Formats: sequence, C-alpha cells, structure tokens
Amino acid sequence: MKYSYYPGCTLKTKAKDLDMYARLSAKELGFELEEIENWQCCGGVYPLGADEIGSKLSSVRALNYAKEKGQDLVTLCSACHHVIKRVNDDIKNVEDIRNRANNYMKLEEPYAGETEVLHFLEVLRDRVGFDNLKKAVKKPLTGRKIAAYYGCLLLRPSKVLAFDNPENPTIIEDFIKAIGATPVVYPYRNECCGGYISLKDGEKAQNMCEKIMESASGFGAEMLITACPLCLYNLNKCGKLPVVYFTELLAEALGIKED
Amino acid sequence: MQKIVERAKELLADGTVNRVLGWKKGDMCFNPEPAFFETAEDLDENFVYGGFCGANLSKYMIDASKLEGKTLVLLKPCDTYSFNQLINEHRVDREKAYIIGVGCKGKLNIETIKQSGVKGILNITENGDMLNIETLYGNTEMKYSDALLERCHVCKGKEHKIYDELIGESQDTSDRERFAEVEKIEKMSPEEKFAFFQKELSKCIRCNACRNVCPACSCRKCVFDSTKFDSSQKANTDSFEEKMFHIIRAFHVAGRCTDCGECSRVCPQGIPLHLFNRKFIKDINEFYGEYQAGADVDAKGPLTEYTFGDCEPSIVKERG
Amino acid sequence: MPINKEFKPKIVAFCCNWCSYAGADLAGSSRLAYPADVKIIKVPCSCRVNPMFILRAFEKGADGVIMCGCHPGDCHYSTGNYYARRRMTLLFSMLDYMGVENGRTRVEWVSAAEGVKFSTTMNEFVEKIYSLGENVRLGDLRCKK
Amino acid sequence: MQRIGVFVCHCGSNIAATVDVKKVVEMVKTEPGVIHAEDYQYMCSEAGQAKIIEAVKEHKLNGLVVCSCSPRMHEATFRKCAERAGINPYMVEIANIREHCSWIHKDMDEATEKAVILARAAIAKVNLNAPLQAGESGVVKRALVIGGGIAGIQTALDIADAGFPVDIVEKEPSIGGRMSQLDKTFPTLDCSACILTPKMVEAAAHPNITIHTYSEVENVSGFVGNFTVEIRKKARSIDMDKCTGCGLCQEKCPMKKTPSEFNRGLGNRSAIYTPFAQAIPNVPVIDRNACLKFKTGKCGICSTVCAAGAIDYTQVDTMVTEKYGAIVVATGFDMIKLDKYDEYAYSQSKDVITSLELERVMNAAGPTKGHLERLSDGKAPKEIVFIQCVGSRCADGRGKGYCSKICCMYTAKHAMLIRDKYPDVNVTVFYIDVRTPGKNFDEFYRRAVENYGVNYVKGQVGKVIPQPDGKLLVQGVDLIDNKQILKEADMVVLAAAIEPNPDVRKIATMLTASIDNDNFLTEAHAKLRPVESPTAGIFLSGVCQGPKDIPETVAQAGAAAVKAIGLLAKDKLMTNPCTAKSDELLCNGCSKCANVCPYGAISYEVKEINDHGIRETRRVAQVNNALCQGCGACTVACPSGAMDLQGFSNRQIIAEVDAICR
Amino acid sequence: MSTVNKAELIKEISGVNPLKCMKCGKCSASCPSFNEMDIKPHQFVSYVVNGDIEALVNSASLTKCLSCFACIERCPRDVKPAKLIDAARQLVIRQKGETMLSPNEIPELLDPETPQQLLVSAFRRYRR
Repeated sequence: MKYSYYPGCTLKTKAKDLDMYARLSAKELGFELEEIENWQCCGGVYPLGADEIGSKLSSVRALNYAKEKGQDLVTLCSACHHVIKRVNDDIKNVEDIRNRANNYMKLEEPYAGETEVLHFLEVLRDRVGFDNLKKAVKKPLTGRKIAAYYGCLLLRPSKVLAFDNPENPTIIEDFIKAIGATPVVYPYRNECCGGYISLKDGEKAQNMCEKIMESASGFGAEMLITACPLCLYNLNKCGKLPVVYFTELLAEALGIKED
Repeated sequence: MQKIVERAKELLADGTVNRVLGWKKGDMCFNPEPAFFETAEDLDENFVYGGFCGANLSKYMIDASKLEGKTLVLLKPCDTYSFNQLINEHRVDREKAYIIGVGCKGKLNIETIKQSGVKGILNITENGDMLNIETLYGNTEMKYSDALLERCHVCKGKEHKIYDELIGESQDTSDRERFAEVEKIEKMSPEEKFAFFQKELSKCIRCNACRNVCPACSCRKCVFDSTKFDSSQKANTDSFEEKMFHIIRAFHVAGRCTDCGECSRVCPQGIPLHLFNRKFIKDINEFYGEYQAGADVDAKGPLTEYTFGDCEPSIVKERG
Repeated sequence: MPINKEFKPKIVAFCCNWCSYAGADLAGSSRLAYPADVKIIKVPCSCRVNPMFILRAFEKGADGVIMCGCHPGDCHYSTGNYYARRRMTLLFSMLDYMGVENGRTRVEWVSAAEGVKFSTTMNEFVEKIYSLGENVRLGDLRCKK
Repeated sequence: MQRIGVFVCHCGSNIAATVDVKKVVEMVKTEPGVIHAEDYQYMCSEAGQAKIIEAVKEHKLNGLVVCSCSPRMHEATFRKCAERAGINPYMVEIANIREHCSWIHKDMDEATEKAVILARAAIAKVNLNAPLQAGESGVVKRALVIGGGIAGIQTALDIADAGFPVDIVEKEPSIGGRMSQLDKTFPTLDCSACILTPKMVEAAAHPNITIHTYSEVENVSGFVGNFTVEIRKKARSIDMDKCTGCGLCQEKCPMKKTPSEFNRGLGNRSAIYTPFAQAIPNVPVIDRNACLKFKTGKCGICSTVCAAGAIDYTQVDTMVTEKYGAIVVATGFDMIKLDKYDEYAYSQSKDVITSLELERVMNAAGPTKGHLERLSDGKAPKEIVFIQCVGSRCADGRGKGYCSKICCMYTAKHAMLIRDKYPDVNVTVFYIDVRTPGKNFDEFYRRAVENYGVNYVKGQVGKVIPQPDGKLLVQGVDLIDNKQILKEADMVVLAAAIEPNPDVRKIATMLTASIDNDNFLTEAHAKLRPVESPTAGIFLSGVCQGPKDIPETVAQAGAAAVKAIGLLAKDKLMTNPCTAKSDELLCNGCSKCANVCPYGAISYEVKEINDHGIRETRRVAQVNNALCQGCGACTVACPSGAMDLQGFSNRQIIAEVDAICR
Repeated sequence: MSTVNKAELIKEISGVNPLKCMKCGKCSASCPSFNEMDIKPHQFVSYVVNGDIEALVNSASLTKCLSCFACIERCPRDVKPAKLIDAARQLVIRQKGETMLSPNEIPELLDPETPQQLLVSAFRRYRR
C-alpha cells in the first residue's frame, strides 16, 4: 500500500524525528509514504477569512497531486493535517471556493475534493488496525505510563476534522495500548498549549502547558506523546515531564529505533 | 449489438422472458423504432442497436407490464431514470421487467447531421469516433461527437440506475452546462423572452408527439382530452393555445420529468421543448435543493413535499 | 407610465375559506375600500388552486390573478399552503421566463384578522395591473373583444 | 338542466344603498339556468326564507343563488332553508355582495356591475352543482391509550369515568412512566409516588380499564370511529393469573447484575423482576437476555421457589386484536443520550449525573436509599454544580433546537431540596435563562434563591475537568460579573434535554399522524386544536406533543380525554360531503395524491375496472370520506385530473373564473 | 467606510451570523485566553451586531485568541465567535496594512529549538 505523504516544513528541520520514525515504522508495518514532489508550505494556520483563496492553493496542489496518483494523502504534523483537511472540506462543499481555486489552478480536470486526507494515526487505526499493530510490536513498552497530548488542531472543529470524539478522544490511548504501554487519561489532553502565542508571550504559554503537565502527572503519567512540533516545543519548555513524538515510541516498540 | 441479441435469445429460450422490447430497423438507417420481439428469428432479422437508437423504451413498459410474463427491456443509462420514475408512480411493474442496461456513448441526431449540410443520406455507419456517411453525392464523414443529440451534451452520467445485468460500455458525454440555455433566456428582457417563445411556439402544429413520447406524460387520459377542465383539445387558432398547452404540459411533469429530452428529439418542428422542463428543474434545484427525478425510486418528489422555510413566490420578482 | 382611463382590468382573487376569505370579509365590515375590479373566488384552501385555473383566467381575459391563503404554519389543513407555495412559485417563475410580466401574478398570505392587509394588498395589486395595462401576452385575443 | 332561483337581499340599506338590487334581478334573469329572480328586504328573515320556499315550490327550482352577505354569515341558514324547501342543501351558492361589494364600494354603477358579476359566477357554479349527501359512519365505543405514564393513566381514567371502556398499552412491565421515577414534584414538593400510586391503583381497579403491560402496538388500520389495532403482548414468562406478587422469585434469582432501567442504570436488578415496588401489575417478568435458564438451560430456581407455580418458561408472544373508536397517544419522553457532550465529563466521571439520575439518588427507594452521595466513592458532597440547557436550545446538530421547558423548575426543586436537607452543601446553578412561566413557578424559583441561598450564576460551563483527587473542576463563566469561574465541585448535575420516546415515529406512521422533525406529534391546529392530531380520531396527550410539566400534562390528558369522549359519545359520525373523489377511469395509480394528503385519507386498491367495455385490473386511488377533510391538495397533485373535489370541482371553479372574466 | 459596512464586512469575511447567538456564554466559559482579553468572546457578537467595530479592531483580544477552536466546537448555536475575531483581525490587516509582528523583532524571540511551525503560524496570525 502506498500513500502520498505531505511532511511539511517543520518535519524537514526541527522535527526530523517525527518524520524519520514515521517512515521507518511505515515500512515495517507494510506501507509506504511517498513524499509529494515539490510540496509547498501549508501556511501553518487554516486561512482565516471565508473569502480567502490564495493561501489555500498550496493545500489544493498537494491534494490534487495525490488525486492524480490515485492515492490517499497522509499527513503527520497536526498543523498541516488541520489545514489540508479543512481546505479539502471547503473544496468539497463550498462551490465558490472550489470554482475560484480551480480558476487559479488551471488543471486538466478540476479538483473537487476527491482525495481522502488521513493523519498517520488514522492510517494506524483505520487501515493497519491497532490489533495488527499490536501483533507487529516486537518490544512492547510494558509498564510505561504514557499520557497522550492531542492539542487543538487534530480534534477541532470536529465536524470537519472527524478525527475522534473532540472532548473525549481515544485514538492515541488506543495507540499507546497497542504498543504495550499503559495510557493515562487526563482531562487536559485536548486543551490548548498556547500555540503561536509562545513567540511573544512565553509566560502565558508556559502557564497553559503547566496546567497540562500537572494534570497528566497528577493522573500518574511518566511521559507525554504528541503529534505536533509546536505542542512539543511549548510543552518541553515547561519541562516537567518528558515529551516525545508518538512515532518515536512506535519505532521503539517495533524494534527499529537505533539507540 | 450481437452480444445483446445473443443474450436476448438465451433469455427467450430459457423462458425468463416472453418478449424483448428493443429497437427494430427502420426504412432508413437513422430511424429505427421501438418494437417488441417474440422470436429469435425476429431478433436476428430486425433488431438493431446503434447510435440512432435514442428512443427511450421506458414508457412502453407501461403496456408491457400488463402482458403475460416478463419483458426484456433494453435501457440506456438515462432511460433508467425514467424507468425508476415510472416505478415510483406505480406505472410499471418491476417484477415484469428484465432490464439489460445497454452501453451508450451518446445518441445521434440526424437533424444535426443534415444541418451540417449533408444531403441525400443513404447510409451512416459508425467507425470508432467517426461516422462514415454515404450519400447520393458520394461519401463523407463526420465526428460522432459532433452529431449528438442535445440531451447527450448534458449527459446525466454513464451509470445505470436500475438493471438486472449490463451489456456494453457507457460513456459520460456531457460537455455543456445543463442550464446554460435556460440561463441565457432568463437573462433576456421580458420582451425578448416573449418574442423568443412566441417564435418557437408558433411553429407548433399540435401533433402531440411530445406528449405521446414523454415517459412522464403517461396519464391514462390526458387532461387535454378530458372534459374535467373544459380544456379539451382544440385546433390551434393562435399561438396562445400553444403557450397554454406547453406550460400546462411542463407543469404536469414538473418534479417528475427526468430531463430525458425525448420531447425535443421527436418534435417534428424542432421546438426546443426541453427548455420548459429544464427551467422547472433548474428552479426546483435552486429553490428546494438538488433533485433528479428517477434517481431515487422512493423519492416523494419536490411538488409533493415542502419545508417550512421554502421561498415565497415573490422570489420570482425579487430575482428580477 | 400613462394610465389608460378606458382600461378596466379584470382581476381574479382566489381566497381560501378559512383565512383570506374571512380577511376579505373583515375588510368589508371595516369598510376598507379597494377597487371593484377585484372579484373573489372562494376555495377551501390555497392548495385547491390549480395552476390551470390561473392560466384559464388569463386565457379568458384576466389582467391579473392573485391568490391568498393562510400564513404558512396556520393552514387550516396544516400543510395545504406549503404545497400551494411551491406550485405558485414554479408557475410564476415559468410565466416570468416566458416573458409574461411578473406583476400580473401574486401570492399573499392574509389571515382572518388582517382586513387591512387584504385591502392594502388589493389596492397595490390593482394599481400594479393598471400600470401594466391590458394583458396581451397570455390572453386569448378572441376572448377580449 | 338546473332550474335556478336567484334571491337578491337588500340587507336593509346595507346592500341596497350601494347596489341597485332591482337591476341585479333584471340582469341575472337572462343567465343560463335562471328561472326566477327576486329581491327582498331581508332574505335571512323568516319572511325572506318563506319567499324562497314559496318560489322553489312555484317554479320547481332545484338550485338557489342568494346574493347577500358573506357565506360565513348565512350560508348555513340558506342551506337549511333549501332543505325545508325540499332541495339538497348543497344546491345553494351565495354571492357575497355585501362584505365583498356594497360595503367597500361607493359608486353605485360600479358596485351594481360587480354584484351582477358575482351573481353570475355563483349561477355558473350552481349550474354544475350536484346534490351531496353527508355520509354516516358508526363509532366503536372503546378507546385505546398508547402509553401508561401519567398522561395515559389520566386520559384513561377520564374516559373510563365517562362510561367508555379503555385499553392502555404500555411497553414496560409496569405502568407509571417517567413520573414513577421522580422523587418530589414542583412546585408543591409532594412526593411523586404518593400522588401517582393511587392513580395507578385506580386505573388497575377501574372496571372500564384494561391494562396491557409489556405490550406494544403492532399494527393499526381503519379510520376515525373504527380503528382496528393489533397489540403484541410480549411473553412475560409468568402466568399473570397465578402470580401472587410475593417477590420470592426476585429474591432468589441468582442473576442480579443487570442494570436497573428504573434506576437509570445506577443500581442492579435481577433477571426476573418488577421494575419497582409499587408496580402495577405487581407481576414480574423474566428478562430473557439476562436469565440463566434462557441462556444456558440450567437454573430454574424461580420456578422451584414459586409456590403458586406461576413461572412459565414456554410462554410466547400473543397477539390481541381489538376495535377502537378513538386512539390517544401518550408515549411520553426520555432524556437524550449525552454521548455528544463529553466536555461535561458525563462518561468520564461517575459523579457527573443527569437530573433524572439525581431523582433516583434522592429517592428513598433508589440506589443510595435516598442519601445524597457521590456515586464514585459514596462520600457526601459539599459542593454541587447544576448545569442547565445541556442539549436544549442547540442549533449545532449535537442537541435539540427546542427548550425542554421542565429543567428550570426541576433544577430549582433539586437545589432547594438539597439545601433543605443538607444545609452545609453549597449549590451553584449555571443557567442561560431561568424560565418559570406557570402558577407559583417564579415564586418557587425565587424561594430557592432567597430562602435557600442557591447560587444562580448567569452563564454556561465550558468544561468539567476531573481532578486526580476525584474532585471536579468546573470551568464556567459569570456573564454578569464578566469573569471566568473555576469552581471545585464534588458533584455535577446535568439538565439533559428531553426528547420524545423514540418509538413514537413508528407509532405515528402506523396512525398516519403527522410528526415533526424533532419527533413531536403535530397538533391539528397550534392554537385551536392543540390536543388533536390532524388525523381524525387520534388525540395527543402529554409530552408526545411537546415538552410539558406534570400539571400541564394532566391538563392536556384531560382535554384529550374529553375530545375522545366527545367522539365516542356519538352514535354516528356525519362526514363532510365536500370530499375528494377519484375517477377510476382516469386514475393512474401514481400515489401523488396520497403523498400530499395530510389525513391519510387516500389508499390504493387493485381492482377490476370496466373502462368502456375493456376490463382491466389496475391500481386506483380510493378516498375514505370519513377521513377526508376536503382541502383539495390531492386534486392539484393529480396529474391526470382524476381526483376532484366535490362542491369545489375543477369545472365549477373554472365556470366561476369564466363568469368573472366574461 | 461606515461602521455598518464594516460590520457587514466582518460578517462576510467570517461567514458568521451573529444573530444566531443566544448569549449563553459557553464560548467565554471555554476560552483559555479569557483573562487576557479586554473584550470577551461572548461580547464579540454584540460588538458586531451593534456595529461597534472600531472598539473591536482596537481590542487586545485580537492577538490573544489562540485559535484553539474550543468556542467553535462547543457553541450550541453554531455561531463560531473565534471566526468573528479572526475576521476583525483580517479587517485590520487588510485595511490598515497594520502588522503586529515585525521581522526585526524575530531574532531575539528565537531560541535554538523554535520550530518553523511557530514562526509560520505566528506570522500568519500577526501579519499578512
């Protein structure tokens, strides 16, 4: 099975681990991530105004690339996933945006939202299956108490993202179970880490991350995992518990992480 | 075509069906007509299926549903919408039909060919994407796609909506905006609109071909022939009558018309009658949400449904 | 537009029995005048009005046709006016499409308590018909001697 | 050919001052069919009517046109007059030359001309009138009540007291419904069981009431006055005649781990059970999904211990078919599922409960024996937060668009009861609006605030955050203070929206009763016929029609009963003769008419039609005159013109149009 | 541009119908930046309805909203307050060309771990 893969800017730089372990694990699990040629930055945030079009085009290009290859589009970074998934939804459902985007793109066949956008976690859950993942695990992380940190971008708005229950998600907990560890459920796992505010108001972001960390450790977590480089950055600054990308633990459990 | 004949013969032979509803050769290559076949010989001799078999056979199934045993009916993708609509209205019996969905790559319009200046046509054969035309004055050729019926340019798709089996490949031939013609008229001034329809409808000779071919116009007795509305058929004395006739006809099939285009195809005067039906379809789509008659066998239909928030009739004025 | 003094329009008003006909009665008992050109036909419900009646009126020389019913939501038969609303919307749109002036047709929801609305509506409508003049586009000229 | 008489009324000077009545008489005399025309001062007077009767006799008239005031005024008068004169009342038409003519026009010529035209239209119509006969149909003197909650019980009692037999069909093993689950009731705070149980007993003992519990309506046919209903009595596995209700079987049953429906899953029950102690009938049922005997074939303890020998594992569902004249729907409500409201941590914490669950917690017969305690650790709470409008007034697709109406009041009740019994417990209520329209309702709510110190905060809660120590951190907003609030609570109570019982859609379909998008049954008229369904003979009782509290439910139950009694008291139903009629020769059988009929009056029959000598079997529409109300929607939906409305036929209306446009 | 037009523009950019709001406050109850905001999430709606756009665009709340979508997710009326504040931010950027972040400021805000994502999203949020 081959997927078109959109890594995004951060995965090429600060979040190389997130990317590398994902590719390695994918191979181990029997699917392949084919990086889209000449992908452009998704913009980091979903374009704000209902009338904006230009900033959505890079997503449309990636989506159309996958469509032409006849593949589903897999993302890894929460922000890229959020932006691309929402743009795809716009193209599918909002005629005006679809028409205007296609006017710019001048494609042979107009793009109308045909591509399915999947987060890597969704591939694990819906395509590979957590049961199969469990079977593939060579070094189960038995006894480790791990808390999932979802953040905002994967879950909300749930009508579009349709990723998991926005207020009580379970996908990463199920993932943690599949790799043999014990998931720690805590109420702040879908609260905001502060996001971009940390650039100019680090203190505010720190306060928010502390609440998250406190709650997680209060419920007995030893570490946090996440899918988002910005969340990881903000949480790490707070420093209470270690935070790693979920792909790193995946690779570890699959026995392919080099020490 | 041979595949269809072979399969039809098989189904006749094993008793699955008692007859076949298809097309038989006409006196010219371009006017095959709907016909029932009951024997293998008849099929071998007279059956034809080709680019000129535009006729929608659904309506003939109303009568066939009353006959003994099953009828094998050949339906093109767009015909299946009509057939579904007839099931919806209990006019045909699904159990009495064995449906072979036949492939369709668009059907031909002899008028288009003639209008391109070809005269004295003797025979037309299909050759891939081209048509070879033999005429009294020698041979010529024309692109298949240039000779399509209007309805094929706004093809509803290559999928059969109902069938028992499929034979042959279909193709979506749409290459025009379905409502472009309607929009063009909508943009005219009232005077231009009036002049346009006056001109078109004055050609009407009230031959009733449109009514007779229409799969939605399947009433046992047409209101124009009944005394219920005091609107019995009269000879047309001025264009007014034709306006009434065509508005009423279009209204009667509004929400039920699948846009099969048969009315325009058969009109001997070449009146674009589909412009009436399509206007209603466009309005229904705009006012009440996308609706395609015949796409869903169980649909209630836009004129027998409502929502609390429907637009008011004054929208016509507001829209200008 | 110059108003033709000779022109006496024929205007047919279909009124449902439960709301609009009663609204017209109220206009009457409140002495709220409107032109005599309007003639009312009582129907049980606006959903009884067949588009063919409206076309028939035009055929026979009517210059305007108005239909009145209960307000949506208040239909005596619960749902009749909803169907009527769809039917009339489509019919009017078609007439407009064919170049018949859209001011010649109108739907108004008038309750039994809206005598004033009935009267104002009729005054407006008649004025509109005067401004449009004689209906030539959809009339059978033989009927209009 | 009609022989028509035209009678022009002066109405004193009301008409005659503006309309030249003499001229009208002259002008209409030449109209086709008119044999006689005259005018008179007051046509509606005895003398005027005598003139009409005389003229009918003298000129052998068979049709009348009265030019007078509005038909809404005197149509009935003139129809009766026609009847006295020996002609069919439906051969009368009124030309309204007062309200629609003389009263609104000043110019005599203009008004006279219009009066003539209106008279001509009426004459043209009468020319096509046909005598119509109001039909009659019988009434089965028995009522069915679907649902055995307080609404159904009250309706049944009222009908039964009026002397008519009533059957109650209840799908649960006992009647009692939602009210039996409540602890106290507002605004008087009586104990719910204390006021409900006597009614249940009364219903069970009433000679006119038959109760079918553990039963469901399976099929309904027929029409007003004459419904045939099939009722499925589910296998109870107990012989109701033998059981003494001693309760030993429940005590000895080894399978005690099934969540109790009655306690909203907060406690357990045995596989053989009565839902609650005061159940009527006091006969248990065996839950075959939970019973060891049914699952494995082994056990049978209940049978062994039953001294009466009432246990019968071989029982099967039985069907009862009964005829009814009237049907009352009283299917009630349930709370919505809260699976889409996880921000309130309902599924994450045991200490977040719904208000109905709190009722069970506060009830002495409930899972905590009436002690207010946290369900997670049994500790007494010190801080309780109530959250209003959970799933009510939502337009986001998660909840319901409507206001559930009862929550403001029951929350005030809960808050007050808690503060009364446990003064050391703090109670905070987050609300959007407090809605208290009802007798003594606002006073009740104010008492909660003023006398009991309940802390009402205007604002909503964004999230309930379970803490590692088991507390619940409530993050809300106080819109008056414009502050975000973080409050530590021990318990959170959610006022979940109520929704109609999900079974009601199936029942509405069987009854052809209309139902809205929220699954509430639609009333015949929002203002004037609030307890009747548009489908004749179907009445609505309680929350199935819209959210209601107990007093309102009981009032509506009584109203529905009166409507049903009014129907059952009649021996014959007169049917409106102006009904739709289908011409079988023209009918296509396409169902368009049935699609628009609001009364389910049109059915289809496959029958042999003799079409001008050709015999053919086909599907044709049949109008049930008892159900048809004569709106005419079907006549326009009919593509072939087969469907027509008697008294307002296509030809009649067209004749009027023609006469006006002439 | 008149205030009425600005209000209309905000509605257009955001695609939000503020009249759907029933003033329940769930947005403000959910907002993680509530305390930093001068105009609170539930008030955005009234400012737009009343046409007080000037106050809205000058509000500190513009940069305090984290776009965490909690208010959008939980709003029972589908009003989406965050979209209104986004629209106001757009209005400022588009009409006044104002930015709230200058590239000159950047170097001192950086640390070795700063991910690209942070810079990209901050730039998109603070300026165009």
